[in-house]
Amino acid sequence: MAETTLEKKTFLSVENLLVQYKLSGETVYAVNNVSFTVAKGTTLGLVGETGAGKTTIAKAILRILPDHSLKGISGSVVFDGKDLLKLPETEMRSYRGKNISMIFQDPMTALNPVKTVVDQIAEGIALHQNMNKANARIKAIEMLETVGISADRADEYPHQFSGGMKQRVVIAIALACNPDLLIADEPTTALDVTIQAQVLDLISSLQQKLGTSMILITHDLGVVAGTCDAVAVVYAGEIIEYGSKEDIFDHPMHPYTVGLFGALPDLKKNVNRLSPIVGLPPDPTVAYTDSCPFAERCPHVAPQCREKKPHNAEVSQGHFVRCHLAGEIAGKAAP
Amino acid sequence: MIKYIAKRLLQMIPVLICVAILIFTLMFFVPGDPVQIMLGDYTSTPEQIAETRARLGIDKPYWEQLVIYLNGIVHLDFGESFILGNDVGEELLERFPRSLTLALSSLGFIVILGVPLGVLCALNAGKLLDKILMVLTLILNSMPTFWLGLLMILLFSVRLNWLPSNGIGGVEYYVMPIIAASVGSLANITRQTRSSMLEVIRSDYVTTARSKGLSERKITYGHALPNALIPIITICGSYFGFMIGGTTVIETVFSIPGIGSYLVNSINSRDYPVVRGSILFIAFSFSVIMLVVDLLYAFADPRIKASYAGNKRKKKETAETGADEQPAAGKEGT
Amino acid sequence: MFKYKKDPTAKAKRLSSYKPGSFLYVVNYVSQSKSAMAGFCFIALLLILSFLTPYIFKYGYREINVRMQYALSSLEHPFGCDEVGRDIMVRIFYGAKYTISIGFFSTFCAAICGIILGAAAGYFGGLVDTLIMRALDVFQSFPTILLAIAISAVFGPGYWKVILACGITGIPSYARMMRANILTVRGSEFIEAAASINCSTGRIILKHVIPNAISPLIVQMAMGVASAGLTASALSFLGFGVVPPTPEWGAMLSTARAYIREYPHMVMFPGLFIMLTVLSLNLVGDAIRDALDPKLKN
Amino acid sequence: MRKSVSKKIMALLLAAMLLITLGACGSSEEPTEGDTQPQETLSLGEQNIGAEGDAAASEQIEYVSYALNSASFDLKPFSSPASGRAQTFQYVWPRLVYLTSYGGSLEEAEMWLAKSVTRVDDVTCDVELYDYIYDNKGNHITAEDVKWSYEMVATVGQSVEVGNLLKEIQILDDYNLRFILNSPGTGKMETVLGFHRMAICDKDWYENATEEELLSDIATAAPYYIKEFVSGSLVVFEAVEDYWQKDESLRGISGSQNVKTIYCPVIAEPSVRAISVENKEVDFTDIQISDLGTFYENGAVKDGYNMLAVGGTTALDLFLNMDEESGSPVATNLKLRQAILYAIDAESCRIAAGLDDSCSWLCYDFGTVQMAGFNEAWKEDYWTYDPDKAKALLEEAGYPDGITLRFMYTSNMSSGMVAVLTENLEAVGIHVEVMGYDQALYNTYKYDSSVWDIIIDNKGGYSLIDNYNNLFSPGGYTNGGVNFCKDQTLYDLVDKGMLTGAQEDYDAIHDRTVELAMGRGLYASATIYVSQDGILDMITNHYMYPMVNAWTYAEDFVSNYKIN
Repeated sequence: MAETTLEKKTFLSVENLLVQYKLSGETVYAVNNVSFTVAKGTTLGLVGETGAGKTTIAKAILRILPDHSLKGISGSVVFDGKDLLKLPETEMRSYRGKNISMIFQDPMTALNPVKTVVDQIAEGIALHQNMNKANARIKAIEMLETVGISADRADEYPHQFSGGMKQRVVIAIALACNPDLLIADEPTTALDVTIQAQVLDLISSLQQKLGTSMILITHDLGVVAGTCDAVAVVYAGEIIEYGSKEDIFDHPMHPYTVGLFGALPDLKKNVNRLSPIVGLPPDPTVAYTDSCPFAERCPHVAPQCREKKPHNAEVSQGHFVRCHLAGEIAGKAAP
Repeated sequence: MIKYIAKRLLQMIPVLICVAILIFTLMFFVPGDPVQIMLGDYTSTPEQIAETRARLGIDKPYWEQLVIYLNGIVHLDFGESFILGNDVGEELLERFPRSLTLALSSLGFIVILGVPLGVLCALNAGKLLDKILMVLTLILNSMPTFWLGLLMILLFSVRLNWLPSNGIGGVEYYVMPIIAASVGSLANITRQTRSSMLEVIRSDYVTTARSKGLSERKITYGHALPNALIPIITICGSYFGFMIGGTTVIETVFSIPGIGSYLVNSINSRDYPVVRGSILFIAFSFSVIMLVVDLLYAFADPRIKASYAGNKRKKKETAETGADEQPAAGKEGT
Repeated sequence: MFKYKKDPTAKAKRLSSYKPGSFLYVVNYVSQSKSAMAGFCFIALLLILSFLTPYIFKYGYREINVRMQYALSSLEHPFGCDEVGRDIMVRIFYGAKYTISIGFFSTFCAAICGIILGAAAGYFGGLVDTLIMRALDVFQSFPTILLAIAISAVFGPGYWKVILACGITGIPSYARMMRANILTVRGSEFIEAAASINCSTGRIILKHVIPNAISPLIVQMAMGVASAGLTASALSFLGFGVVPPTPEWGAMLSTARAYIREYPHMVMFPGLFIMLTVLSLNLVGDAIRDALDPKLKN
Repeated sequence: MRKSVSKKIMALLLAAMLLITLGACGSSEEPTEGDTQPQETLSLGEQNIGAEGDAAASEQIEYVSYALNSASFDLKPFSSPASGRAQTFQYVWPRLVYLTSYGGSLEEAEMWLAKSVTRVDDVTCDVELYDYIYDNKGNHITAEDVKWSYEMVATVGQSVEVGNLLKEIQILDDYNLRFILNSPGTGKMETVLGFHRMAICDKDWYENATEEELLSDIATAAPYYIKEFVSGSLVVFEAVEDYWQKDESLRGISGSQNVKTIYCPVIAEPSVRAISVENKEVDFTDIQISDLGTFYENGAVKDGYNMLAVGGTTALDLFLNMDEESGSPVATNLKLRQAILYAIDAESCRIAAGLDDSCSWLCYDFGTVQMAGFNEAWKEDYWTYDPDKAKALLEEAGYPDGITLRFMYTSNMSSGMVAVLTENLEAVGIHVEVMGYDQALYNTYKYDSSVWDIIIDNKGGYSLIDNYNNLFSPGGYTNGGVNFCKDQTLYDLVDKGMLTGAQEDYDAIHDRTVELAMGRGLYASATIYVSQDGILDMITNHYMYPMVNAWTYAEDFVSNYKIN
């Protein structure tokens, strides 16, 4: 990965992260040496189809991958100068919740049904800010209020809250100890549109207030446009295009990114049929070590795409594309 | 909550009445005449038989006997045993603590041993330890109780001389019966804990807990186990109910005069009052246990407690959640 | 020379080709788990042997030879002889079909009645539900052994009566489980969907509700066969079981228990076979449960 | 590869586990080869005392423990006979006369409450009581109490045989009574005065005693009272301080108090009872034949134990249904009955029940060989096992291709014996529908001639004629004798036998039963008692129950029982 100017400001850099699962005898290549960096206070959007390995990347950073099905994990995740993958479990535990925390996709099941809402928040606070139970509870109630839940509902149970309210609680839990990095794994997918907008506003307002940098995982390009500074497009466990929001939205280079935008309904253009990307998502059990995973579905496929692994070319300042024909197709596909 | 308990207690009365009538009818139609057994082998003249039947009151028609019996139950008078002649109620009260100690301590034994074993299996599911524990508990579960009981007596009291072989008395008398009685059900508790734990371990809130940086132990026992409790409580409830009356085999092998052996002997000699009394006693303790189990559900799972709290609170909740939604805001994504 | 490399994933592929939960899927899955196969073969072997005993073994299961009383295991009699000189091995194999068939039949009829009762109680709810549930409470408050004794006392001992006794005592647990499953399934959308296209309630129960709630029941049945076997042997122990000379294992064990000190081999082999059979049934039950309940697979 | 390795380890572990359990319960020394030569005969009747014969203890020893085999019993003075109280009844309830030996007469008997007994004629007998009898609560026992006690035993105590025998009891004065029988007969007076289930107690005390007192706080004139009674688990007897019979010479066996306290724990499971003696938890108990090997080996009692084998009061008899109207093929077909009886091999039945010469005897009559009145001559030709003759008789009886008969017994009888019986009958072509009912069902169907064709039952009595009287006296049954037989000549013979007590009459009865081919006696088994070696002489009462209070104990006798 070429040195970039963001080096000194980055505080999280992931270097060729590799994650494989084993599923009844077969190996699943979930993440194939992904590398990216996140600058302090910025938001990186990870975009891609479901099953492309986005959540696995997030869980690998926080090292909460289910170990019974994990086959292998390698590479490095440098955070504040320390490689999290090499840390002993006890030390890693002090990072989780304090420096890095995570918001999950389905609020319905993300909260423990038998514990009160405030206890679930206070638990993290008491652990990391070594307060006694009483103070932790006060801090937790403050947190609840900041996410817009009235204090008198603190002692209620998750089943008494609607989907949107639950997601607010999850956010409260994640931001209770104002972490440096927040990983949001499709926080709004399970919510309907009106609630979705509120949750996103809440997250970004808290982000400004606490100065937390964020990795937002989503497959909804509208959400990315609204909140992210940099975008990484993930396909078959690899980052095939990486750049600032403007780079990706205004002049996407990789055929897959182009296809993604093609599949978006656009008010300006009166197109009667959207142009979906043909074919099926890649088979995760194939490693694609010496070919481009998008080859079968790529409209501009060339012979070398099937023989050689495309390297990561820097088409413009901070804008990388992993495609052999990165240069030529730029002109044609521009909107 | 109190209203719920009262409701359940009221519901128990018809159940017990049904049990009383059912057992009365069953014993009435079971062939085998108690007087013949009481008079034993010796030549008994018809008058003597008739006179004894009258004295015991079993010469009256079915309905009359049923009425006398039910009115006796209402006044908690279980009548006198045909064979022993002593008051059945007192006898049951004397024997109940022994069956209760046996049931309670063996329930304690299987919960204290079974649940952690189940959690252990769940945590390293699929590994060697899980397989060994599973097969081991399976073997224990497959052993017939009386065979196990006799083997234990031979091993521990005859060969090693550690424990007395039978009877009641200090703690050491109860060690073997408890192990023999509970080892069989250890497998059920372990397996049930394992499967409900496996289900819970994979759920999202456990991952949330892990993402909060809690230690594995705190996650397992703080978050996972409380959620896995419900099915375990069900198994304990039904096991405890079974133990009160069902330990006949253990009581015969270890000569512990509990309710089980008292019941089987009375069936053998068609001692109607004793059979009816013990069945009612067992049915009563079983219903109480079922009620306790339901209360434990509410204690373990707030969702169920909410349903008991009645509709009053429900209305309040739905009204509240509606008002809290802030009006939709935020710019429209491109 | 073309060497056919056994494709490790062939089995997994064949397995995933069936619809999870379907009969073929379960059969396929069970045949792949080694322990379940060991259990299954043990039981199959026992059953085959049980039917073939009159032809393969020299001694009949009833043949008495008082000279060979309590004979220890020897070449002639691998498991030794019982108190009347009958060959224990032949009796165990011949008796296998009794204990196992008692287990299967009683579980089967308990499950059928249990499912119907549970389904009705769960689906209709209200008065029907409380009535059936209270009736089940009444039934369940009887200790199993007692109900079995009362039934065999009323109808007298005998093979079918033991099945009836073990069967009836099994109904409450199946009914309760079925009702619990129905309650969870009843609320889900596909039932409302079926109701919306006005299927008759009977069809809904049979077609939609029961298939979905059946998998935990099948697991319970697999375990139930094992426990029914044990109940039958406990019944014989208390003297209410099968009438001699049928060599049901429980009866053999209860007559042999008097000789446990002097001739332990008479107690050992029946007890051992009860244990192994129940163990195999449980192993098969485990595999079935894993097959039907994917979450628990690995 | 890794998966199969774990499988192997598990298999090894499983096998090891089984070996331990197998090893644990195998008896310590190598079990003898399966030969079945009968062990040395254990001489029945007298005791088989262990080696050392040290001096007897001079004064009363502290306590002894005697494990009982049944749990459902109480020791109220008048209670139904079904409860298993016979074993300890004679410690706590006195009677007029103590019969010293089985079948013994009044003249040899030992006086208890009665001072003297004089026969007036063959139906009446005068009894004089001691005038200083007081129970442990100070109530004075008089003739009136004795008469009342007899009435209570016959009614509430349901001891019908006393009720049948006694015509009336006349009170002559405070300490003299006259007993008049319904009809003369040998042994009848012995049965009445020495009745083993008799309890004599004070009328006033009994009438206003509470349930609690009746059960565990009794007022008795016997040498022991009940110190503690835990129903179904433990009974404790304590010697009465100032026993009313001060004169040692008059106390005899029934009044002796050689031990201060007798602890009687209840251990229902037979093999566990044997274990508790071997395990030094109790001093004395009755064991089942199959546990004999633990205490008795090639002809001698192992050291550390004493052995007492008693028996012969009851025999296992087989009866055939003789009720013509019952429709049973057996009742109307003599040849069929003979075929059945010849088909049975009593010797292998006995062996199959785990018995042998050392602890049982074959029967050559409905009674046992020990019963008074048994004639050795009966042993020659008593249904000797002859399957061919049985087959021939079956054909003559009109069933060349076999017949199916209903065979009833109770489920606590030896299943080995039942198996041999059914095989013997099947071998000659008689198919058997086996009906093994529990005790209650069995007792009800026993008196119903439409239920069974062949039945086996334990029958017994005080003597041979007493046994015949029990079996065939018309008064005792509603439908003919024990097997519904209504043969008038047999009844007359039995009545004559009761009167004369002559051997020819007994022979005539025996021959009549053989001629009618109505059934046969199979065998009688002994009750075997085992005790620790501190006991020198084990006396039993006339019904062969141990009189623990009258035993002689060794000087250094120490009980194994741990009081808790």
